[in-house]
Amino acid sequence: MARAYFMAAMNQALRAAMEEDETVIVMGEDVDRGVFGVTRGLIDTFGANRIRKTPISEAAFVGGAVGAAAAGLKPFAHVMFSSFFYVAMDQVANQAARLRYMSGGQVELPIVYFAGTGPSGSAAAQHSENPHSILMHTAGLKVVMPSTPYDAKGLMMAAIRDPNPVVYLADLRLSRRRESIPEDPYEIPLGVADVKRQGEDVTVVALASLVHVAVDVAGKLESDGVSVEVVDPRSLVPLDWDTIVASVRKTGRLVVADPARRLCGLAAEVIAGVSERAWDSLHSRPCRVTWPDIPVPFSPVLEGRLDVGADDLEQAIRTTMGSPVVAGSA
Amino acid sequence: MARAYFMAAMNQALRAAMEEDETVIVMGEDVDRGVFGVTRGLIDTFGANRIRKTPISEAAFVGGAVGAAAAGLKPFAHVMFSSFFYVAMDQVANQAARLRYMSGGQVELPIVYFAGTGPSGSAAAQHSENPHSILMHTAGLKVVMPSTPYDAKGLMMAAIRDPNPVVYLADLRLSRRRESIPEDPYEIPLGVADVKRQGEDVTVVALASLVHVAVDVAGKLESDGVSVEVVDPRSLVPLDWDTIVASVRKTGRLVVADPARRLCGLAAEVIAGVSERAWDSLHSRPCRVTWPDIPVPFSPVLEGRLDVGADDLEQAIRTTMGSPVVAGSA
Amino acid sequence: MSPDTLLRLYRRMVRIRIFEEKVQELHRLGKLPGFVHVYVGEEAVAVGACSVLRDTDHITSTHRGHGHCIAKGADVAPMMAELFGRADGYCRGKGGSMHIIDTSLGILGANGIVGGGIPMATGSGIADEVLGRDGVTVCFFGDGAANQGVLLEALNLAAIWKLPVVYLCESNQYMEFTPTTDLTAGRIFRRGEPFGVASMEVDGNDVLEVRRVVGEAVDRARRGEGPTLIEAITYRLSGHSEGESAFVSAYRTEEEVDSWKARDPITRFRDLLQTGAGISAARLDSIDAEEQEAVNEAVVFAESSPFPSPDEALDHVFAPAGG
Amino acid sequence: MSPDTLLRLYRRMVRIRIFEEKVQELHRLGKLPGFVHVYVGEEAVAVGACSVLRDTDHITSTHRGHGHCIAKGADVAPMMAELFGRADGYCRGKGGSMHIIDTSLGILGANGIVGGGIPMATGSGIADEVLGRDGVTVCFFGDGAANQGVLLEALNLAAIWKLPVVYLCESNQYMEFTPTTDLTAGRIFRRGEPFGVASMEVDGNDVLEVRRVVGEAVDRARRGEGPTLIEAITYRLSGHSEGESAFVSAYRTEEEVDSWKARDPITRFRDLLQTGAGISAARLDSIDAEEQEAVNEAVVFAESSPFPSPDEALDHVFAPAGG
Ligand SMILES: Cc1ncc(C[n+]2csc(CCOP(=O)(O)OP(=O)(O)O)c2C)c(N)n1
Ligand SMILES: Cc1ncc(C[n+]2csc(CCOP(=O)(O)OP(=O)(O)O)c2C)c(N)n1
Ligand SMILES: [Mg+2]
Ligand SMILES: [Mg+2]
Repeated sequence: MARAYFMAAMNQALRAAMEEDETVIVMGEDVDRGVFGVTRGLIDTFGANRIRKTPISEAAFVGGAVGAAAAGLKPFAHVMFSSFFYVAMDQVANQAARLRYMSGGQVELPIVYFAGTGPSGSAAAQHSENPHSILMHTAGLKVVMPSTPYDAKGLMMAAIRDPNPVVYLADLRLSRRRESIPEDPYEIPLGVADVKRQGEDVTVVALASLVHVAVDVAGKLESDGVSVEVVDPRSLVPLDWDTIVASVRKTGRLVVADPARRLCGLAAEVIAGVSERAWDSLHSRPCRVTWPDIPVPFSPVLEGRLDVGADDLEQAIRTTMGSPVVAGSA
Repeated sequence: MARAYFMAAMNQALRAAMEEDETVIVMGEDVDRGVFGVTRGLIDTFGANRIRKTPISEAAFVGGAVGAAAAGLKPFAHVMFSSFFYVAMDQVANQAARLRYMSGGQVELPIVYFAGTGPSGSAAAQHSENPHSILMHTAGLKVVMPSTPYDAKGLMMAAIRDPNPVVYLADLRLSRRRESIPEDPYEIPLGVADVKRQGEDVTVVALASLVHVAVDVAGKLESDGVSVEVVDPRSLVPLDWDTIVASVRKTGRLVVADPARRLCGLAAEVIAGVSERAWDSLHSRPCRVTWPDIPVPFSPVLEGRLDVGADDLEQAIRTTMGSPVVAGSA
Repeated sequence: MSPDTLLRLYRRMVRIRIFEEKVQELHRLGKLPGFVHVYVGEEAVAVGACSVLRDTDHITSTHRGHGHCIAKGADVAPMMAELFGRADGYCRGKGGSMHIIDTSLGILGANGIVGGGIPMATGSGIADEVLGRDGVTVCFFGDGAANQGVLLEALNLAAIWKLPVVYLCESNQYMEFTPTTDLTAGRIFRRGEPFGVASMEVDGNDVLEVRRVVGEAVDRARRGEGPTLIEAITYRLSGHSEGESAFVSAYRTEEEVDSWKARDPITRFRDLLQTGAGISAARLDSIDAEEQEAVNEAVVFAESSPFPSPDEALDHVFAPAGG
Repeated sequence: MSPDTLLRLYRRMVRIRIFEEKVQELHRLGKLPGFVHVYVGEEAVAVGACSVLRDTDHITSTHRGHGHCIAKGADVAPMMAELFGRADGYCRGKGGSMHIIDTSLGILGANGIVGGGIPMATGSGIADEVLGRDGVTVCFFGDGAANQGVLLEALNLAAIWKLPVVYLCESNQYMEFTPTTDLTAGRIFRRGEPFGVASMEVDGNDVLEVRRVVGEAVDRARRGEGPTLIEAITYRLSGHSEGESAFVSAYRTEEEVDSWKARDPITRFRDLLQTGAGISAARLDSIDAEEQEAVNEAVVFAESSPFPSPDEALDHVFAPAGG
């Protein structure tokens, strides 16, 4: 065990995966240095043939990963900021996410599309997207978004070994998180949620950096006698409905905390999906705490207004707990 | 009043808008002929300066529309199939949807992005998307998706006159729909849903071609004593929550029929949004009928499996009606 | 060139032509679902190019992909079954005309997105390069696709990494219903020059010329000397898509079509085989008949193949992990 | 050229330099949120180019946009306030360094997406063309952006429609931490040639040369003779973004930086003004002082401006209909 930062944990997994499998390569802009640190130092070990610095041509290397995967490589494509997925969206949504299906299962596309994601402090509208809901809706892409260095390493290993395109989103708000993790490689399977805190009264499904906000709020509410269970889905496709639903069946209440816009977002999905699967156990109105439906603004004050804060979450939990409004009571 | 096909109704509105406002121009591939008929014939009246056939360069003309709008035009950009939005997604999501906001409100971007959308009969995975949920999640784009020639014409007028980027999606399954509509131009404001059929027992929120499926199913269920109200949102951004919620408050039951994939789709949003706004009036579990989370397949048999059919909808309505499972009853 | 080689080229071109004409007939009969774009008149491009490729080499194709697939060795029976949307189709009915794929033959797929295959071909070249294989990828794309920005990105990437990729533009004079030159600045093949990519044009209706020019490019690529951009000048003798006359009025003159019919690549090659290589008409006729027979059988195969079961729609989204 | 014009050019360049050096200082002090990319060393490009534009002409800019905005006439006070995220900023704090916009001056926006402004500039040219105005748009983009496919699409569209757009590539030798030539095939300005777009390079550290070459391009554009691609050779004297040394080790030699410092566009022009145009050092010093004063005042203005109220985050997503 040794302490590792969030991005360094992913770096460890990527390094291990490159050691175990010669067909794993890295492509992206400035990946020798690595803007976020995930690819840093790899070029010294693996050389320029496997660590490929690309021009600023997202469509070419994101789409190139599809052809490379179909022809025998396991590309790790470093898209940098997740806003840049839009620049190569055809290659992600029409090609990577479709080729296996359209071929009737002939081809495997073991690709990892990695990007730092979300607001990171006044990076403004074109560097702060959280596009996970859009990518979930696309079909054909697995989507991962971890909350801790430990999970980040294990999920990265699984993402690289997976025979499908996996979008791996690293919440930039977690960059400074650090914890002890095993030095040897390990894998956390995609599609398995993690209960980050046990509780009895209300389930909070929280994503990425909001997991920690949720755990903090849970701690605070404990003293008020509210027992909060925090479920971290970790991967969004596949989504671990079993764990989420089991938690809601236990608590009877649901709050979803998603660092993303509201309309057609993950939070809506979790509420709709739980309604379908566990309607009879919902003892009060499920709530979502999300961004408003606006682009991400620049000024710290405005970005703060967009962010989901501890207060927002606490408020939502209290609402859910406080007035046990029963469906159909009107 | 004269009978008009779905696409011809839009053509009428576009023509009227071009007559009333010289700054309205059309750009897109083969827009002199017009693959779907929406732009057909306009070149004879308005000439090649205003009806601009573009090369196959979606990023250039979709992004070009942003610059053109900022510099004084009202571009109608004909994106052809909605799958092609992905090819120009940076220009849609990072530019068109952001520029006004990032400028602090300095600029208006009166753009219509038009595309035929959805499965049209074995067009397969790259010509059959229904990306409305993705575009709803983007923020900064209005989104319209009508179900009748009458609505199509009125909404097109509103979309062109709107000072914002409006994505106008024409469900290709409606191409052969025809009805009598006023010959003079008229406007249907964006953000106003239409109750396509009154009912008492259950609200079906249905979109585009599924509106007609819903009305048919409602007719059938009438004889079984089930009274179905069909709400057609018509525009998705802004979404007319008032009308939707009023209907659910009346009926106490909700089914959402969305011709699109499930995860993070419009149907999830409507269920989550209604839960938030009218939880106390929901007398049974809300249901959604959607595509499964798969790319659109080619073979008619497989495409039929994907489609939301009358049977699926009827089944969902009966489930919602049949077993009045109350939330929290477990 | 050996008579065998010549006849193989001829056979492939004929196979494409007969396949496409059958497809047109079936489409008229309402038997084929979805969009169908045929390759009639352009056979020399695909056949000439693929004739210098190995099974382990790759191609990427377009919405007008039947010819490329047949040229690269695809079997007309599962192709036809795919067009019919049947379970025995190449893609089990999931892909259809615009998405025929046979990875075992290096066919990375027809593609419904104009320009969609360009990055993919580049990536296939990356795989060859990284793995130290001497494979080559031929990227077919249309003259219309030459206005998609991915071309610039691919040319640059292929140039700096010396990728073994041949970018082969099929200048068939049209993009849908618009003459390409109306909306295309300059000559397409010159677009490779600023990148230092070997760039040239070739008569796309002359199968031997295509074979020669692509052959040289493929050899260069195999030797590690990098990419080439080739513009093959040809003509789409049929419409953009089958059934288009129902919704578009005429957009080209009969004279124009006739002038290209006079340069039909198959007729031309047939004449050459008879006059230049002394191959008898009877020999060629028997090839025609064999290919006609094969295509007819493909239709029987296709029509007797079952539709996939509806729930197969749910398969093949993801490959099983650890598979 | 009149002394007034020369001094106007000088003043603008100095304004940019002083603004940027202040920004660097403020960034070091931790006063500026977000990413900041400064234009130090490249002033001659923006100033030379914008000096031939009218207020009604348009520009599109990049993530490194301060220089373009100042050159096109933007006021340093609301610029600085925007960098501070304040209510009196150009964008009311919504945009920040990468998104400064002043539509009243034809500044269609800095842009955080590399290459993002290229289609936009092309569209602005379409507006001039359709409306029959004699406006011109200058599209600034980096040498790194020249590898984005939108460049091909724009060059083609501008060529066929003879759009009044000048595509002005700032070849500052780097894209982030990588020398551009490492990953860029051939010379960028040649990329216009296949499209028949007038294409040339210019010494980007010589403001008069830039003014002359861009001036000719702008005149051609105004006369309806279509687009031009110009590659201005210059150098980014500072890092890619402020604070980068915290996470990247050195990626260029001191000698390299020094060799370009010796060609500093402002020093060079100042020398020329003194020796060639007989303008006194005192006169130039007083301009420097005035600009320093203006920038200092801009900081005071910015720091005394309030933050927007949090709920303003919800404004300006949509323009009110019928407005
Ligand atoms: C991204 C994209 N834009 C537009 C289309 C619609 N479309 C299909 S084929 C075609 C013309 C293609 O022309 P070209 O590349 O020359 O190929 P050809 O049909 O001549 O073989 C167009 C515009 C598409 N399929 N994909
Ligand atoms: C689409 C996109 N890809 C990558 C980036 C990250 N990025 C920001 S600036 C930059 C380098 C740009 O180089 P160049 O165009 O030469 O401009 P310069 O910084 O030299 O002015 C990169 C890669 C981005 N902002 N947008
Ligand atoms: Mg063509
Ligand atoms: Mg640069």
